[in-house]
Amino acid sequence: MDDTALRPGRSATRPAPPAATEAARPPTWALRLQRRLRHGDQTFTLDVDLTLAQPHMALVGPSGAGKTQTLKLIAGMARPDAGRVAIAGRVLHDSAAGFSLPARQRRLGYVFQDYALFPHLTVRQNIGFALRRGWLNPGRSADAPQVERWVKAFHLQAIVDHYPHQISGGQRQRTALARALVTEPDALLLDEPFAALDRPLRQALRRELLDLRAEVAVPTLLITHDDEDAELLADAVVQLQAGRVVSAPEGVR
Amino acid sequence: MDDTALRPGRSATRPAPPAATEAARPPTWALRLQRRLRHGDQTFTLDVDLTLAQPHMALVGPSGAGKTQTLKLIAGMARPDAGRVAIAGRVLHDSAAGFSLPARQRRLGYVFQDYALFPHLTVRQNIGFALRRGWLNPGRSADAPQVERWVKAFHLQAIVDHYPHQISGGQRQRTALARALVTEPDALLLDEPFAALDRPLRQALRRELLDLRAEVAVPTLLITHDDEDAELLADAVVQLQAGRVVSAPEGVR
Amino acid sequence: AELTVSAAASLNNAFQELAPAFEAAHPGTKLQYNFAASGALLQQIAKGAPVDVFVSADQATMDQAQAQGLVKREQRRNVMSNSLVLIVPAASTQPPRSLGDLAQPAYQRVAIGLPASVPVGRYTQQVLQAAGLWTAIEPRMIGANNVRQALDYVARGEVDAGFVYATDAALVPGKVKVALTVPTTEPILYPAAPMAGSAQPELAQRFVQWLLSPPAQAVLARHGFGQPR
Amino acid sequence: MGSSFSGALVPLLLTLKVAGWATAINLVLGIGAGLLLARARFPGRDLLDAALTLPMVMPPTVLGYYLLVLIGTQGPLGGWLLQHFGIRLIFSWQAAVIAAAVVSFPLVFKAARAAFETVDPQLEDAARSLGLGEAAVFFRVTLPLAWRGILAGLLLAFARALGEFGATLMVAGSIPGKTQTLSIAVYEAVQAGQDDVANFLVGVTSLTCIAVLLAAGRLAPGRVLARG
Amino acid sequence: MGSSFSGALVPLLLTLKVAGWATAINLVLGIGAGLLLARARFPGRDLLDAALTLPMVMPPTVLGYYLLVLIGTQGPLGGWLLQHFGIRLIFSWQAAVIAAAVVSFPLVFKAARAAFETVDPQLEDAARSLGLGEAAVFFRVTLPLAWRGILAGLLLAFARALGEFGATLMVAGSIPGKTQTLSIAVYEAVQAGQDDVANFLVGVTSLTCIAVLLAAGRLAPGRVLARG
Ligand SMILES: Nc1ncnc2c1ncn2[C@@H]1O[C@H](COP(=O)(O)OP(=O)(O)OP(=O)(O)O)[C@@H](O)[C@H]1O
Ligand SMILES: Nc1ncnc2c1ncn2[C@@H]1O[C@H](COP(=O)(O)OP(=O)(O)OP(=O)(O)O)[C@@H](O)[C@H]1O
Ligand code: MOO
Ligand SMILES: [Mg+2]
Ligand SMILES: [Mg+2]
Repeated sequence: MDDTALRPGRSATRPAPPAATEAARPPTWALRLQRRLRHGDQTFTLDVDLTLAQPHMALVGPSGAGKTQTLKLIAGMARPDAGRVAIAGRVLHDSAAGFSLPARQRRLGYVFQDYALFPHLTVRQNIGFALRRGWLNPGRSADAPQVERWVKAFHLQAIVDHYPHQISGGQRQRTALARALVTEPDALLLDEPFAALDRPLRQALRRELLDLRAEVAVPTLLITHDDEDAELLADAVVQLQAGRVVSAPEGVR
Repeated sequence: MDDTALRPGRSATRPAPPAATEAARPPTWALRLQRRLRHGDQTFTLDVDLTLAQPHMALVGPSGAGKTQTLKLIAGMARPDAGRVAIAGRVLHDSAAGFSLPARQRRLGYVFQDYALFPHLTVRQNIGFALRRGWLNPGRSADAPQVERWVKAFHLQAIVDHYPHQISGGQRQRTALARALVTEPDALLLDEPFAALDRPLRQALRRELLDLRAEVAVPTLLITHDDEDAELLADAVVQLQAGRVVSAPEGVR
Repeated sequence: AELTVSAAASLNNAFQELAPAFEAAHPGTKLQYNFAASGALLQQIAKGAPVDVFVSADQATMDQAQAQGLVKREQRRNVMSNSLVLIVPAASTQPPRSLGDLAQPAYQRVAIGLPASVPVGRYTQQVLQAAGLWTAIEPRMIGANNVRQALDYVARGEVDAGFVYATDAALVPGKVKVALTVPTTEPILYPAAPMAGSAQPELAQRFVQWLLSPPAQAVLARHGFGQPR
Repeated sequence: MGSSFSGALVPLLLTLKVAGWATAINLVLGIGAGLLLARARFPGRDLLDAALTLPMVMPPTVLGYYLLVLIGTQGPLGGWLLQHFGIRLIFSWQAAVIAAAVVSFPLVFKAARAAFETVDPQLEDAARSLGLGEAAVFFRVTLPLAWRGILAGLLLAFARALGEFGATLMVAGSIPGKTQTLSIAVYEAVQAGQDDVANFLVGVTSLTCIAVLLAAGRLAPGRVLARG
Repeated sequence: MGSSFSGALVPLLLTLKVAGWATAINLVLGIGAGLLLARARFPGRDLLDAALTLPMVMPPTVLGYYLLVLIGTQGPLGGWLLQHFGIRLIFSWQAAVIAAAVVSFPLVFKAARAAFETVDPQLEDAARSLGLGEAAVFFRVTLPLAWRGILAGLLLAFARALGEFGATLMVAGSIPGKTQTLSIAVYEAVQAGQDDVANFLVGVTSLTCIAVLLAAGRLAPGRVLARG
C-alpha cells in the first residue's frame, strides 16, 4: 500500500474524496474494530463492524457499551487488536496491511468526554493550540481570526483569559468543541459534546454545528444520550451494546 | 451562638428537625451567598438569596451562571464573602456570626460535576471511602452491605475492581453518586448527576433516587439541564443567571 | 577498656598493624582508631570528642591543641619522623636531579599539597622558598587536598612531578619513582600526646610511650617512618 | 581492614542502620516541611524554601564542622544534652545519623513539595465532604497521590545517606565497628592506597544501593493517573 | 586567601560558571533520561534506573578518583580526547563541570522521571490528535506540565553543584583563579582553622545560592492543576 497516496495534501475542495479512494463511492464510515481490555479476571471485548454511507452518525448505547473506546480507536489513541478504519475512503488504519496512520495525521477533530483541556493554557490558548505550528504554544494574547470566530460562536468572550480550572463545566465543554473545530478537520468525533449544556445553549451549539456542516461537508460521529441530538444531527443512529453493534439502520431513523 | 447546639448528633428519625432549629418550621433551603471571583480584569459576582420550603430543589440556568459555585459554597468548599447557609434549620455557615462548619461536619452528599473520584482507589474503595474511619483507606476487597447495595442498584458489579481511569464516563458518574449516597447524608447536592447517562440508565437512577427519598426524607439540590430531571425529582425549580436568582417559583412548576 | 586514638590519616596502615601488639601487651585493652586529617581531628577534639590520644602529622596542629589546653603538654612526645620526597611517574625517563630542575619546561605540572591546609604542602613551600624556587614553581602547582591525591596524580602520570612523604611513595612502588629526598628546613616529626580530658590518663600515657618502644618502632620503620630525633 | 566480605559486613550493617534512620527521619521532617511550603501561604515562604535547601549547597565537611559546633559537648545542643541527660552525641552512630539526615534533608523536602503541589485540591475537598478530618484527608488522599514523587526523593536521600562521609566523618569520627560507615571505609582505603579494598567496598556499596532501590521500586503504586 | 569580598569574587564567578554549566548539561541529560525511563518499557529498566542513581551513593572523592581514571590523559576518554583533538580535560574548569554534572545528575533525572509519570497521557493524545508531532507534544504539553517537578530537581542539582568539591577537587585540581571554586576555598579555610574566612565564604555561598533559588522560583508556573 502506498503510504504517500494515503496522505493527500489538505485539499481545498473538502467534500471531494481524497486521492486514493476505495471504490467509486466509498462509504463515509467503514469500521472494523476488535479490542480486548483486560483488568484482573474481567475482560471487556469490543467488536464493532459497521459500514455506513451516511455522513452523520450518532453512536448511542448504555454506559460502558464501548462508545468512547470506539472513538479512541478511530482517532488512533489506542490500537485495535485487529481491524480497519476508513473514513470517506481514506484509510486510517489497516491491521491486515500493517498500516496505521499516527493520530496526528488523521486530521480528525476529537472532543473528549472529559474535555482534556490543557490545564496550563488559557481558553484562548487552548482553542488556538493547533493553529500554532512548531514547539511553542500560542501566546496568551495571540489572536487568530479562526479563534475569534469560535469564541464568538460559543459565547466564550468573557472567559478567554481564564484557565480551565477557573471555568464552569459547560464552558469547558464549549472550549473543547472550539479547539477541535478550529483545525477544520476531515471528520468530527464528538463524545457527548453537549452533555453539560443547558437547553438554550445546546440548541445554539447544534445550530452552529449544522451551519458548519452546511459550509464544509464534514462527516460527524456523535456519541450522545440525547434523542434530540441524534435526531437533529445524525442521518443514522448506531446502537452499541456490550461492545457490539446491535442496531444500525440504513437511512434516517 | 452555641457551637454544640448547632451540631446535633446524627438523629435516628431523619425527617425530624435537628435540635437547634430556627423557627417552628424552618425552610429546607435558606441560602444567602455573596462571592466575587476575580480573574485579571474580569469579575464574576455571585449573589444568591433564596428561601425555599420545598425539600427538593432543581437549580437550572445557563452555563457559567454560578450553579456549581453555589453548590461549593453550600458544601463549605469555598467561603462566601458574606452570607448564611441553613438547611432544614441547621445552620452551616453564618458570616455575620463568624460561624462556619468545616466541610466534613456538614454531612452533605456531594456529587461533583467532574466526579472527583479518587484515582488511586478502585470503584469499590471509592464507594466505601466514607465508611472507613481512621487514617487508612478501605482494602481493595473490603466489603460492606451499604457498598453492595449501591453497587447493585447502579449496576457497577462488573467494574468494582477497576480504577477510575479504566471505566467509562457513565460508570464514573454512577460511582460518584454511590460514593455520596453511602454516607446517608442530611442533604444531597448533585451537580448534573445524570449528564453522562443514556436514557434507560437515567430513568433507573432517578427511580433509585426517588426510592431513597421515600425511605429517608433527604432534601436534594439538583443541578440539571434536563427538564425531565427537574420535573420528576424537584418540587421547585430555581433559575440562576449571571450569578443571581432570576426565578424561584413557590410550589411545583 | 577501650582506648580511642585519633591519628593522622597518613598513619592508617602502620597503626592498624600496631594494634595487635599493643593489645597483646596490655590485656583487656582495645584500641579504637579514628583517622582523619590532622586539622579535622583537632576540631573534633576541641568540640568534645571523647579521645584519649592524639597523634598529629605536624607540629603546628599539636601546638594549637596544646595552646587550647587540650593535651598534656608534659607528656607530649615526638614518636616518629618522615621525609619529604620528590617523585615522578614510573615511566618518566629523565627525573630531576635537583630541585632547580623543576624550573625547566619539562615540568609543567607539579602536584603539591595545598600549603594552607595540608602539612606536606607547608613543608614543600618552606623548602622551595628557602631554595628561591617558589615563585617559579607556584604557577605550575596543581593543588592537592591531601598527600594521597598528590600521589595519585603522579602515579597516574597526570602531573610531571609531585611532593609527598617517603611513606606515601612506598605505597605504590611500581608506579612512582623517588627522584630526590628533599631535606626540610624543619624536621618532619609526628607528635603524640595523651588528652587532658582522657578518662584513662594512665593507659593513654602508656600508649604514647609504647610507640617509642623497639617493637613499635620496628613496625613503623617497615612502613617507611624514621626514628624521632 | 579485611578485604574479605566479612570485613565489609560490619560497616555495611552500620551504614544501613545510619542511612535507614536518616531516611526515616527525613520521611517525617521532609514531608512535613514539603507540605507546609506547598500549602501554607506566609511572608518569607520562598526564603524559607531556599534556606532549607542550604544543606545541599554546603560542602559536607563544612556542614560537618557546623554540626560539630552545634552538637559538640561545648555546643548549644550538645552541651544541653550532656548536661541534662548525660548524652554525648559526638563520635556516636547517632551523630552519623544526624549528619546523614541533615545532608539529605533537602532531597526529600523538595521532592515532597513539588509532589504535593500537583495534587488536585478538589480531591481533598471531596474527601472532606465525605466526613474526613484533615489528618485522614492527608493520609488517605494527599499522601497516596503525592507518594510517587516523594518516594523518588526518599530514594535519592537514602542513596545520598549511604554515600555521605564528609559531614559524618566530622561528627561521628571513623571508629571501626562503631562509626565507620562503608563510605568512610572506602575513603580511608583510597587514602591508604588500598585500591583493591576500595574497589571491593565500592562494589558492596553499589550493590547494596541497587538492591535497596529495586526493592523500594515495589513500593511505588502502579502509575496513578492525575484525573479520576 | 583574602577575606575581603574581592578575594571571594574570583572563586565565586568560577563557581557560578561551573554550577551553571553542570546544571545546563543536566537539564538536557537528566530530562532525557527521566523521559526515557518514564515512558519506554524495556527489560532492565529498573536496573538502569538504579544504576543511574549511583553517582549519588558514591563518596564524591571516590567518584572523583574514578573520573580521574576516566578523563585523565592516561584514561580511555581523556586519552582519546588528547590524541584526536589535543584537548586536555584534566585540571581545567571543564573537568570541574564534568565532576559537578556527574555528581548532581541523579537529582535531575529522578525528579524528571517522577514528574513525567504524573502527566496525564490523555492530554498528550489530545495534542497529537490536534496534529502535533512528538517533539511538539513534548515541548508544548508534557514539559510544561512536568516542569514544576523538574525545576525542583534542577534547583537541587544547582545547589549540589555549588557545594560539590570532593570530586571536583580530584579532577580539576585546586589551581587558584583557575579551578579553585568557592567550596574548595571554604574547605581549605576550615582545614586551616581560619574560621572567620570560612564563615565569610560560607556566607557568600549561601547568599548566592539563596539568590539563585529565589530567582529560579520565578520560573515556576503558577500552580498548574492536574485536571483540565
Ligand atoms: N483501561 C481499561 N481496562 C479495563 N477495562 C476498561 C479500560 N478502559 C475501559 N474499560 C471498560 O471498557 C468498557 C467500555 O468503556 P467506554 O468508555 O467505551 O464506555 P462508553 O460506551 O463510552 O460508556 P459511557 O456512556 O458511560 O461513557 C467499560 O465497561 C469499561 O469499564
Ligand atoms: N477560580 C475562578 N476564577 C475566576 N472565575 C471563576 C473561577 N471559577 C469559576 N469562575 C467563573 O464563575 C462563573 C460561574 O461558574 P460555575 O462553575 O458556577 O458555573 P455553572 O453555573 O456551574 O455552569 P455549568 O453549567 O457550565 O457547569 C463562570 O463564569 C466561571 O468562569
Ligand atoms: O596526615 Mo595528614 O594530617 O592527612 O596530612
Ligand atoms: Mg464514554
Ligand atoms: Mg457547573
